[in-house]
Amino acid sequence: MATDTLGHAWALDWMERARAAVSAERIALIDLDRAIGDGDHGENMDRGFTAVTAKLATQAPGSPGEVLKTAATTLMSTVGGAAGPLYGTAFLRASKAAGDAVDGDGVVALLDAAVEGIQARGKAEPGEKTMVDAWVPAARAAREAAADGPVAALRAAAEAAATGAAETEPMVATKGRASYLGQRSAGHRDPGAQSTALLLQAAAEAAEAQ
Amino acid sequence: MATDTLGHAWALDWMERARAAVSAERIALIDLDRAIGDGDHGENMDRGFTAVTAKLATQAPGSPGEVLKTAATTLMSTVGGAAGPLYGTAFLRASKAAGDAVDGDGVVALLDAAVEGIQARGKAEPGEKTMVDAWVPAARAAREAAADGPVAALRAAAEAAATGAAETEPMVATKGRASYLGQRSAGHRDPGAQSTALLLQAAAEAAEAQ
Amino acid sequence: MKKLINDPGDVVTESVRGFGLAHPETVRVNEDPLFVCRAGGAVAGKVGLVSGGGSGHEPLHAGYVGQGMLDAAVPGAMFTSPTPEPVLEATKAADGGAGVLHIVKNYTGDVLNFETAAELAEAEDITVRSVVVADDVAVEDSLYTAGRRGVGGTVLVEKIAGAAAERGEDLESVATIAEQVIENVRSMGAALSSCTVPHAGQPTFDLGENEIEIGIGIHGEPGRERIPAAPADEITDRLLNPVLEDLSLSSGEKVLLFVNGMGGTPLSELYIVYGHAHDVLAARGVEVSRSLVGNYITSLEMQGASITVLRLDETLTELWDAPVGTVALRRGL
Amino acid sequence: MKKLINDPGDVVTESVRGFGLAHPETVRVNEDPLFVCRAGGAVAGKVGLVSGGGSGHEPLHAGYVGQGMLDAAVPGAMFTSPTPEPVLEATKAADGGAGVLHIVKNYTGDVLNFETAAELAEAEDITVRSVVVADDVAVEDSLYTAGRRGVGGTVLVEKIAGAAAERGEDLESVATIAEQVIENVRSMGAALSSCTVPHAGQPTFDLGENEIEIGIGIHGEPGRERIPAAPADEITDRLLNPVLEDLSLSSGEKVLLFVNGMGGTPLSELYIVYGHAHDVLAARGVEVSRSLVGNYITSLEMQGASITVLRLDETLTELWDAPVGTVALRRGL
Ligand SMILES: Nc1ncnc2c1ncn2[C@@H]1O[C@H](COP(=O)(O)OP(=O)(O)O)[C@@H](O)[C@H]1O
Ligand SMILES: Nc1ncnc2c1ncn2[C@@H]1O[C@H](COP(=O)(O)OP(=O)(O)O)[C@@H](O)[C@H]1O
Ligand SMILES: [Mg+2]
Ligand SMILES: [Mg+2]
Ligand SMILES: [Mg+2]
Ligand SMILES: [Mg+2]
Repeated sequence: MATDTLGHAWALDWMERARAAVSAERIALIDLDRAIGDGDHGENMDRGFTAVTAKLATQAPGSPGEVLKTAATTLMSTVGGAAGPLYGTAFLRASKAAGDAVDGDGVVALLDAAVEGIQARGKAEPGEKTMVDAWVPAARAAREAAADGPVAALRAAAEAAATGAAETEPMVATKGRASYLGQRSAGHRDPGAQSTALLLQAAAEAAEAQ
Repeated sequence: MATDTLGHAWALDWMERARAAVSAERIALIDLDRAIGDGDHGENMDRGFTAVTAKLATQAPGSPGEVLKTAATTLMSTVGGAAGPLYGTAFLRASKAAGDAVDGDGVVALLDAAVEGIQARGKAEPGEKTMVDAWVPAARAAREAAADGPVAALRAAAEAAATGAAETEPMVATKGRASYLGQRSAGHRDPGAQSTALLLQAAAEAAEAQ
Repeated sequence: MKKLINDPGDVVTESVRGFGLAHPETVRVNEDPLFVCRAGGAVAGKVGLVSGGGSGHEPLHAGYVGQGMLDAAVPGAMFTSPTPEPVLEATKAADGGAGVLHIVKNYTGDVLNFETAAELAEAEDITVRSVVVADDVAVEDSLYTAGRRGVGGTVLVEKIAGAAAERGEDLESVATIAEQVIENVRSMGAALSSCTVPHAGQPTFDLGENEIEIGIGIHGEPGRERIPAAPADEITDRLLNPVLEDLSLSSGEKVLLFVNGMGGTPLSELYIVYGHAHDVLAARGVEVSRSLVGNYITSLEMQGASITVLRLDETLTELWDAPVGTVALRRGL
Repeated sequence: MKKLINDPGDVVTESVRGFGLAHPETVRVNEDPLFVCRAGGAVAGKVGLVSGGGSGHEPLHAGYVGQGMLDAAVPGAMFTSPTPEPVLEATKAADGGAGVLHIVKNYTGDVLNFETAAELAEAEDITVRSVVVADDVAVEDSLYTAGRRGVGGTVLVEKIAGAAAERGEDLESVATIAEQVIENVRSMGAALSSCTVPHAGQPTFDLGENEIEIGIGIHGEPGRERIPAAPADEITDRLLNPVLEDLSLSSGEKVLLFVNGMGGTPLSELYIVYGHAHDVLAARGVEVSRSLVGNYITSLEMQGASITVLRLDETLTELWDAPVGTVALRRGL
């Protein structure tokens, strides 16, 4: 049977895997952003998650909530651009939802809170070719898998995020920098949706490794 | 037998052929100057000789001296750069030497005067990789052929100038812009020597056509 | 990529440091968090002006810190808006007790980060007003975009609002002046070549040997359309016409005409554009009564230019003419 | 070649015309022959200052016409020194009865054409003195070259001699000041990419993806050596060291440090160079007491920078600080 709840070890491992993933995909994210934005998304995310794990290394957080709160404030103060406040808010809201331990429903609560935070700040709806297009299906998929526990929920979320990111390719952007391109934004994957897929894949892998 | 003396018709035809030659070789001269200078020699010469023939079209010069004087002042006031004052002075002195008609010795006098003018202004000696390396052998060759008349003298001068221009290739420049290159100027033909060869070729062709 | 840089990660800090060393009589650089303020600090009783955004648009914004213009500027990472913290600290450094105006260019990142900083500043009892510059007519201002980008008009907002603050107007009135400029300024740009972000290492976009991008943003965001290379007069028309349409200028009105270089275009070319734009305006009966030509808001080494037109009235003209003593714009001081 | 130009043959005239339209309060453009003079014309009783040379180095020289600097500038064809006639006419337009100083950059063409113009002016009873700027240490000053080129130092000569003339010194003393600057200023530049002369249509030289030309001239004349791409600090050392050696500065001396962009390099990179150059000078005990950073003498769209160092004494410092009111350099006016 899968793990029943995920604690701070999971959250720490998530952040470490997120850092590694973003760092490995730095150039790929830059290239996606060069195509429909300004070419900095990989650099921004890499800088942010490097800072997150460095910060966490100086602390001894006792709960997933604490880990995610540190991640939130660090991202907020190091990423900049559009992604900084959006991911910062997502993780801040998620940290409150996460609390001390995360079960299947906890994963749903965490992802729902993240989506709410992103939409509260960025005002984007699904279909506008932003990170929302990865987060929204992820939260929905998690809800459907929640009964199978947090690991299954995160795995489902990760897969839905990956699909969601891929599905941004044909979309025409109407939010963020890519919206300046109008029709010409179609045919390129949204960098923020792609980084979301990486982050949720890291969360699932960390859960599976618990 | 060859023509004994050359008059204003020759001089006018010379200028027209010079214009055509410089215009046809504009890019080639620019390319030579790009290699060891600043890439403007073809443009400068083209501008200058276009102005010379335009100016002559408004006048009715009665002697080679008058034609060359108009050429001199027009070159002086339209070419600019190093070539402008040098060719301007060359033609000004040549115009005085040319007078009303040019025989074999007249060709020698004309070329000698041009060489003196160029050296008075530019202080270059043969071997410094400048137009002097085309003019000096041209004047020498004309002297040797002078007894055969002006056409032969100009033909000899043209051929010597062409050889002289080719011989600038291995030289290391010590005057003009190419001197900044030092040793790296070797291996490229001097643009001013090349334009001199074109001008004297035009002079010979015009003489042959009389 | 060939650049006069050391480590791509150090470009912004090393550059801002050099800027501080070169101009100690005008600015002071705060290294952590990174912001630039006036050498003398905040002016007591004066409304403070703060702007900022991603780096790579130099001399914007740090070049406009000084008497008659900004009190502080916040350079973010390359093409990346700064985070709230340095904006907050710059806001504190700019506050002379009369409140602070944030001049924000309309990009999602800038808006979000400045918004947070303003909240944080309010929490520390500093009154903050924000204006958002959105002058780029290349972007349709509609439901289908993040709204018009802030480009060349930003420089004019900073100068004119700066002059209003300097002559002692209060926060409300400085903000009103800034809004008036924003309402009356429009811009559009074209790129002949891409810029290369140092950490990306390759050009942001690829333009063919004979292609021009019309409606380019200042971050190398692609523009409205890609056209074959054309004479300067035609490119100028393509930039100026949408600007004039949007401003709906009438004959007899006065404008400031600002031709801006994107960083890699020779000044001589900007003056060719200026000359034709001037002729087009004159033909419409519009009087160009003030001008600005040069590299004032750039996109690294991008080749290209933008045209900005500001409708002038007496107040704006007077404020434009007021003395200014910054590194990049100086007159009467 | 992509440029914001119309016909390549019209670049200079169209550009200078635009310049005149943009800055009527500072300059007046004479179209035939082409020169630029102060809007108000010659100043009675003041020594007139005239400079000029090939175009393509903007804002040099026309950008330096105005109070406290030049009285007239003569733009030649692209990279081609002007002919004597416009120099003569500019000299007449600059003559306020106290004689005229010609500031000539040391290139065969400039020297010859200005020489002739000076003779012609003397024939019209205008006293002319000429100084020749030759500050480029990349060129060995020897029998084997046309002598050192005039580069960045020219801007400083024009500013400082201009201030001397403005405060009423006579021709002899203005020329002496100019000579003092010339003796104490040295420069060297590097190119990361070539420029493209409009009428040539292709780059003046080819640099490999990873090559830098050290000791480049401002017309794209090749330099001292070609080296592999290197960090900014190393390039700065390679430019600065020969300059310092040639000037043989001692600890305790004061200098003006001028980092100039060749036209296509972002300002942010110039400040990186400035920062390191400043550190190197400080480490040698040399005090950088004045600075200038920006695109002041360019080579069309060339990427690269030059470093100029001027040894300062009290007189030169005072003259440097004096008010100046030109399009490209303005302070206190
Ligand atoms: N309004 C928004 N709502 C949600 N996500 C957004 C919004 N605007 C931008 N994004 C996301 O941010 C990503 C870009 O981030 P980044 O490149 O780091 O910032 P910037 O656009 O400021 O350069 C986009 O790919 C998109 O997913
Ligand atoms: N001192 C000199 N004496 C003779 N010829 C010279 C001298 N300096 C330059 N030249 C000639 O001038 C040519 C360059 O002319 P041009 O390119 O028109 O002028 P610039 O060098 O000013 O760009 C050189 O190729 C050389 O033949
Ligand atoms: Mg981006
Ligand atoms: Mg040349
Ligand atoms: Mg960005
Ligand atoms: Mg030349």
